[in-house]
Amino acid sequence: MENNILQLITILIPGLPLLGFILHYIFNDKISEKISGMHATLWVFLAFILSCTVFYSIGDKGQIQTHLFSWINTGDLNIPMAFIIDQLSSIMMLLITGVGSLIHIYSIGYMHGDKGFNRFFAYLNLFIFFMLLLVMADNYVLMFVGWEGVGLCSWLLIGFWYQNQEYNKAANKAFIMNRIGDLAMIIAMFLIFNQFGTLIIQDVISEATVPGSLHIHLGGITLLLFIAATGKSAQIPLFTWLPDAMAGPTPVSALIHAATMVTAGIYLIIRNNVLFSMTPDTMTVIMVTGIVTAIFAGSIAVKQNDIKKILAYSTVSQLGLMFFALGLGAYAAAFFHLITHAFFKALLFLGAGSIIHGLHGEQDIRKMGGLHRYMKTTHWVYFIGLLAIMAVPPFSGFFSKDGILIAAYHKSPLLWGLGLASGMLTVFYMMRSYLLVFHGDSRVEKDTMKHIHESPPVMTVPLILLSVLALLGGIINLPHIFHGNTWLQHYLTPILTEGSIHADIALEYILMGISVSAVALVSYFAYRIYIVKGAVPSENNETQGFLSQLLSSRYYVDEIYQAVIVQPFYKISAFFYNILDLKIIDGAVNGLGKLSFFISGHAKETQNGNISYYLFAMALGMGGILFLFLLF
Amino acid sequence: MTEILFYSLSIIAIATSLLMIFHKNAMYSVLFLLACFFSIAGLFVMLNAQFLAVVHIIVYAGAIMVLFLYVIMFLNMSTPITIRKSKLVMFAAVLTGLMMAFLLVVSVWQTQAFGQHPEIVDQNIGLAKTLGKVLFNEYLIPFELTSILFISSMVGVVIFNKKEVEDE
Amino acid sequence: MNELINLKDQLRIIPLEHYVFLCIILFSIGVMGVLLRRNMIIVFLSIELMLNSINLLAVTFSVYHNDASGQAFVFFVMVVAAAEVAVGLAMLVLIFRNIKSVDINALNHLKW
Amino acid sequence: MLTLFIILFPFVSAAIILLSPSEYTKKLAVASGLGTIGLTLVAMGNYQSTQADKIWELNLPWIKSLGISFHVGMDGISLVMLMLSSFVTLMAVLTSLNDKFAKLPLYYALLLIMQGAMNGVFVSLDLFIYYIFWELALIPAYFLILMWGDGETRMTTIKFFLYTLMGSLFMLLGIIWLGNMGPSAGYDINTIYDLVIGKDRQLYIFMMFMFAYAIKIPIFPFHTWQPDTYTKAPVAVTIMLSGIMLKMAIYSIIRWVIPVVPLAVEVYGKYFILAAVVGILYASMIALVQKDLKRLFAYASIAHVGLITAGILTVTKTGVQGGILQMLAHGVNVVGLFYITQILRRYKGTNEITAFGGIRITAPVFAGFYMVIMFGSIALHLTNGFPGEFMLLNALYQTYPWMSLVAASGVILGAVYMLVSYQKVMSGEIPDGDGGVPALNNIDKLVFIPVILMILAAGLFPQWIMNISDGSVDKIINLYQTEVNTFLNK
Repeated sequence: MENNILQLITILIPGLPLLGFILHYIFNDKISEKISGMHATLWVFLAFILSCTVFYSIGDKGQIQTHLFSWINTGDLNIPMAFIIDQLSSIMMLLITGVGSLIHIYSIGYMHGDKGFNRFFAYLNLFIFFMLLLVMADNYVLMFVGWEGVGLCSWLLIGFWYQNQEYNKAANKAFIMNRIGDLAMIIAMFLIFNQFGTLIIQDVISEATVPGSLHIHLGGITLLLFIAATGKSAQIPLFTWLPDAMAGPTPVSALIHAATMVTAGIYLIIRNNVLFSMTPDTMTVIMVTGIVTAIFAGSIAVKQNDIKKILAYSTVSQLGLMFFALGLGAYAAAFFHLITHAFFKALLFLGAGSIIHGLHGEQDIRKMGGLHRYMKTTHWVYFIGLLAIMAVPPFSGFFSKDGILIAAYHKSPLLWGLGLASGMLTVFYMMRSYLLVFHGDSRVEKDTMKHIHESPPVMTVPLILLSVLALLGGIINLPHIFHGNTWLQHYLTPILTEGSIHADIALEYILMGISVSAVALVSYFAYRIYIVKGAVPSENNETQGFLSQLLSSRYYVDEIYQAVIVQPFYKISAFFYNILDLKIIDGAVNGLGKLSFFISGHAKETQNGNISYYLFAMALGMGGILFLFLLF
Repeated sequence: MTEILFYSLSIIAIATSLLMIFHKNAMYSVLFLLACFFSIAGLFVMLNAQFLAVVHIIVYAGAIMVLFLYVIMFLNMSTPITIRKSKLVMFAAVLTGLMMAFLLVVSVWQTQAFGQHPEIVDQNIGLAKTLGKVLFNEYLIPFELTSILFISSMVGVVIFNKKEVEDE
Repeated sequence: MNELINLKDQLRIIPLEHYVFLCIILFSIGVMGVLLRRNMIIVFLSIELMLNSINLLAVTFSVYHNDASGQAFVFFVMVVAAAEVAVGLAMLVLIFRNIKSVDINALNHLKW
Repeated sequence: MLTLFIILFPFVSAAIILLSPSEYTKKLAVASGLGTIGLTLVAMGNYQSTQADKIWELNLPWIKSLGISFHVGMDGISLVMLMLSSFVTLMAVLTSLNDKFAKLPLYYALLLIMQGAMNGVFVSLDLFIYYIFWELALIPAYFLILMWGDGETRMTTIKFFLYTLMGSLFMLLGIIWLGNMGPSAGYDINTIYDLVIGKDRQLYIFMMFMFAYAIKIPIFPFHTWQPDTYTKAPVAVTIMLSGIMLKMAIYSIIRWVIPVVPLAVEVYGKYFILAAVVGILYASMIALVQKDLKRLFAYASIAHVGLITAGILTVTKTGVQGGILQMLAHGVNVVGLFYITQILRRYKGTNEITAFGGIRITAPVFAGFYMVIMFGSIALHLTNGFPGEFMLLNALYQTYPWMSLVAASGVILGAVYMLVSYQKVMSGEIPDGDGGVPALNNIDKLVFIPVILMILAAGLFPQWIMNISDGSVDKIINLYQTEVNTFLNK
C-alpha cells in the first residue's frame, strides 16, 4: 500500500476512538443507549479493521513512521508527536482493538440500564485511544502520555459508580500507585535524555547498540523502567491496587485490568529489550520480582471468596509469570503469554461478569454453586477459559506457559520448579472457584434464585468468540516439537535480542509430561476437597488457622502499607501544617510583627503626655546634639 | 570702673534669675525677673546699644512683666503655691541645667576665638538711626511681617477669650 | 553717661568670653527653671529669661562684629516674645479657668 | 505607542467605569478585558519571534538628573506574560459577574488598575519605572482584599501588604544601588545590562532582588502570607494574585536577575532552587491535610510556583521555556480552581471539603469541568500542565538530579491531594439535608469553557507559545552564558 495512505491509517487508528470519545462527550445526554453503544463499538471495530490492514503491510514494510507535528521543541529537547508501528506494536494494536471490540459489544449487554451507560462508553473509547497511543508512540514522552492516559481511564472506570466512596478510594489508590511508577518512568526519561540526548525510542536503542559505546547509567535506566512497569503491571511492591480496582464494572476489569493496560509494563520492557539485555543485574531483579509475585499473588488467590478478586490475584500472578519470563530473557515467550493471557483472562472475567449479571450483582462464591444448570453457555466458556489458564493441552495457555517453563529450565531447574509451583497454585485456585461456582449444591440466596438467568446473546457471543481464541490462540507460536514453526518468535525477531533456544526434544517431552500430570493431580485434589467433601469456605475468618488467616487477609500488605507509609506520612504532614507552618514559620513572621508592636508599645510610654517630661527630653536632646557636635 | 560695673551687673542678673526660679511665690518671681531685666538693660547700655536698652525696658519691664503681674492678679495667685516637684526631679533639673551650661562652655571654649578685638569700632552702631536704617533697608519685609504676627496674636487672644465668654 | 559708653575701652577691658559665659549661665538658669518648676507662670518667666540671654548674646556679637543686623534681630526676638507672651498668657488663663490649676503636670493629655 | 496603550488602557477603563453610571459597570469591565486582549493580539501579530527584538519601544526622558526615563517595550517573554495577564483579568472580571458586591464600580476599577500596573511591570525597560509599577500593583490588591474579602480581613491584608512591601524595599535598595553603579546614574535596561559588576556585589544585589521575589512568589519559607490572603480574598482577586501578580516576580527573575547578576545566579542560585524544591514537597504535604478547599489550592499553588522558580533558576533553555509555559498554565488553571471554590461557596457558604459530596449527581457538567481543570493542575498529559512540568523537571534533573527527584515526588503528592479532594467534593452521596449544588449557570460556563479550551490547547500545542518567547529566551541565556564564561575563563 502507498506509504501516505498507511500513515493516514495510523493516524485514524487512535483517532477513531478519540472521535468516539469526543462525540460521546458532546452528545452525552442527547443520544440513546443503543446509539451510544453501537457507535462506540463501531469506532473501535473500525480501528480493528484498520489495524489488520496495518498488520498485513508490516510484513513487507517492516515499520511505518508517521510524523504529526512537533509537540515540544526547544533547546536540545525535541519531542515530536509521531507514531511508529513495527511488529510488536502491530500485534498489540490487534490485541487492543480486537479484544476491545469484543468487550465493547459485551458491555452493551452488561451495562444495559445503567445510569452512566453513555459515560461508560465514552471512557472505554478514551481508554482505547490512550492504549493505542501507548503502543504506537515513537518516543518515550508520547508513550508516557498513553501510559498515564490509561491510568486516567482506569481511575475514571474504577470510580465509575462514583456514589460509593469505597470505589472512589480504590480508584485513587490505583491512580496514585500508578503515579509512583510514573515517577520512576519520568526519571528514567530524564536519565535517558541525559545519557543519549534524545527521547526517540529508536534513536536511543541504536545509540545504545553502537559498538564500544559505554553508558554507565544504563542499569539505572532499566531499573527505573522496570519500577515503572511494576506500577502499571501490579507487581510487588505496587500490586495492591489491582485487586481493589475490581470495584469497576466487570468489562473494565476484563479490558483494562486483565487484557491490556496491566500488560503495558511488559510491553515497555519488550520495547526496550535491547537495553535490558545489556543490564543483567536488572534482569535478575525482574526475574526474582516476577516469580515472587507469581507465587505470592497465587497463594493469596487461594483463600479469596470474591470471584473477581480471585481473578484479580490470578492476573497479578500471571503477570508475575510474564515478568519472570522477561527476566529470563525469553521475551517472545513472555509476549506469547501476554497474548494468550489476554484472551483467556478476558474470557474468564467476562464469564464472571456474566455470572454476576445473572445473579444481580452477587460476587461472593460462597453464595453461588451449581450454576452450570442455569447458565449453560457461560459455564462452557468459563470452562474453556479455565482449561486455558490451567495450561491443559491443547489450550492456548499450555503452549505459552510451557515456553516460559522451558526457558526457566534452561536457566536453572530450581527456577523451573518455582514456575511449576506457581502454575500448580493457579490450577488449585482456579479449580476452586470453578467448582464452587458451577458445581455442587446451589447456595444462591432465594430472592436471587428467582431471577437467575442466562445472559443475553449480546454478551454470550463475544464470550464464545473469546473462548475460540482462548482455545486456538496457541497456534500463533506452536513449538517445533508439535510441528509448529514458532511464528510469533520469528515475526518478532527484528526487534528482539534473544537467541533461540535449541532444546532437547526428549527433555521437553519430559518437562511437559511433568507439568501436565501436576495439573491433573492438583485438579483432582481440588475436586476431592470441593466436590467430594463439599467444603465451603467459612464465613468467619477467625476460626481459621494462622496460615489461612494470613492468606485470606492477603498477608496484611494493605494494612502494613497503611501503617508504615500512609499513616506516618499523614502524621508528618499534619505536623508540618499545624506545628511547623502555623506555629514556627508563620510564628516567626508574625513574631516579627509582634516584636515591633512590643517595642512600640514600650516606646509609646515615653509619650506619656506629661509636658515637663517632654521638656526634659527636649533639654536632653539639645544637650545630646551639642555633645555630638563636640565629638565630631 | 567698667569692669566693676560689668561684674556687678552680671552678678545681679544671675542672682535675681536664680531667685526667680527658686522663689515659691510667683509674684516675687516676676519682680526678680524684672530686676534681672534691668541689669540686662544695663549691659546693653554698656555695649553701646542704647536704643535696644530703652526698648528692652519698655517692652519687657513696661509691657510683658506688667502683663504677667496682671495675670497673676487676675488668677488670684499671690498666695504661695505649694506645688513642688520631687527631689529627684529637682536634682535632675539642676543637673541638666549644669550639664547644659558645661556643654555650652566647652563648645565655646573649643572655638579658641577669645581676646579678639575688632579693628574698626563703630560707635554709632547701637543708635536708633543706624538700627532704623538696617531695619527698613535690609529687613523691611520681616519687619512688616511682624505686624502680621502681632495682628494674628491679637486676634488669637481675643478669640480665646471670646469663646470662653460664649461658653459661660 | 557718655563716659560710660567708651566702647573701645570697654572692649579692651571686658573680653568677649565673659559676655558669652554670662549668657550661658543665664540661659542654663532658664533651662533649669523650665525643668524645675511646675508653675506654668514660672516656666514662662524662665523662657523669657532664656530669650533675654540670647538677646544679650546677639547684641554682644553685633558689637564685636560691627554689624547692626544682630541688633535688628534682637528687635525681632522681642517682637516674637511679646506676641508669645500675649498668646501664652491668654492660653494660661484659659487653662486655669478649665482645670483650676496652673500645674504643668495637670496637662498630661499630650499623647497619642 | 501600542505598549503605552496596553498600560494605559486598563487605567482609562477604570476611570471610565468610575465615572459611568453603575448599570454599565459590568459591561464596561468586560469590554475592557476584551480590549486588552485585542491590543495584545495586535502586538503579537507584529512580532517576529526569530528577531527577538523589542517591539513598540517607547523611550521618553523623565527625570534626567537621575537617569530615569519612561522606557517601555515588548519582547517575546513580555508578550506571553501580557497574553496571560489579559486573559486572566478578563476571567477575573467574568468570575465576579455573579457576585453581588457593594460599590461595584470601585471594585472593577481597582481590578483594572491592578491589571494596568502589572502590565506596566511586564513591559518596563527601565528599572525605576518597573519598580513604580511593581508597587502600584500592590495598592489596589490591598483595598480589594480589605473591602471585599471574607471575614476578618484587616490583619490578613496588613500582613500581606507589609510582608511583600518589606521584600520590595530591599529590592528598591538594590535598584538604587544598581542605578548608581555605573559612571553616571541610569536605570535603563541597556545601561543595567552593560554594567560590569564584581562577584561580591552581584551576590548582594542578587539577595536583595531575590528576597523580594521569594516573598512575592512565594518560595518556602516566605510563603505564610499566601494561604491566608488567598483564602480571604474575593475569588477574582485571588485569581489576579496567583494568576498574574506572582508571575510578575518570576518574570522579573528572568528579566532583571539572570542577565544582571549572572555570576550570583550561577553560584548561589542553587540555594533558592533548594528552597523552592523543599517548598514543593512541603506545600504538597501540607495541602494533603487541608480541610478547606481554597486553602488547599493555595498550598498547591505554592508547590507549583516552587517548581517554576526552581526550573528557571537552572538557566537552561528548557528550564526557562518550561517556566514560561508553566506560568501560563498555572495562570489558566488557578482561574478554574478558584472559580470552583467560588461556586461551591455560593451554594454552601463555605469551602470546607466535608460539607460537600455528590455534586456529580446534580451538576455533572460542573464535575467534568472540575476534572479537566484538576488534571491540568496535576499535569496530566495533553493538558497544559504537562509540557511545562516535564521541561522544568527535565531541566532540573540535568542540573541537580536529586532535587529533581524531590520535586517529582511532590508531583505525585499533587495527584494525591487533588484526587482525594475531588472525590470527596464531587463524588459520593449528597450530604443529608440539602438539595446539592445545582447545575452551572451561563456565566459559570462562560468562565469555564475558555479555561478548558486553553488547558487543552496549551497541552497539545505548547510549541505555539514557545515560539513566541523562543528568541527572547535565547537572548537572555546568551547574555548569561557569555558573562559566566568570561568569568570562568579568567
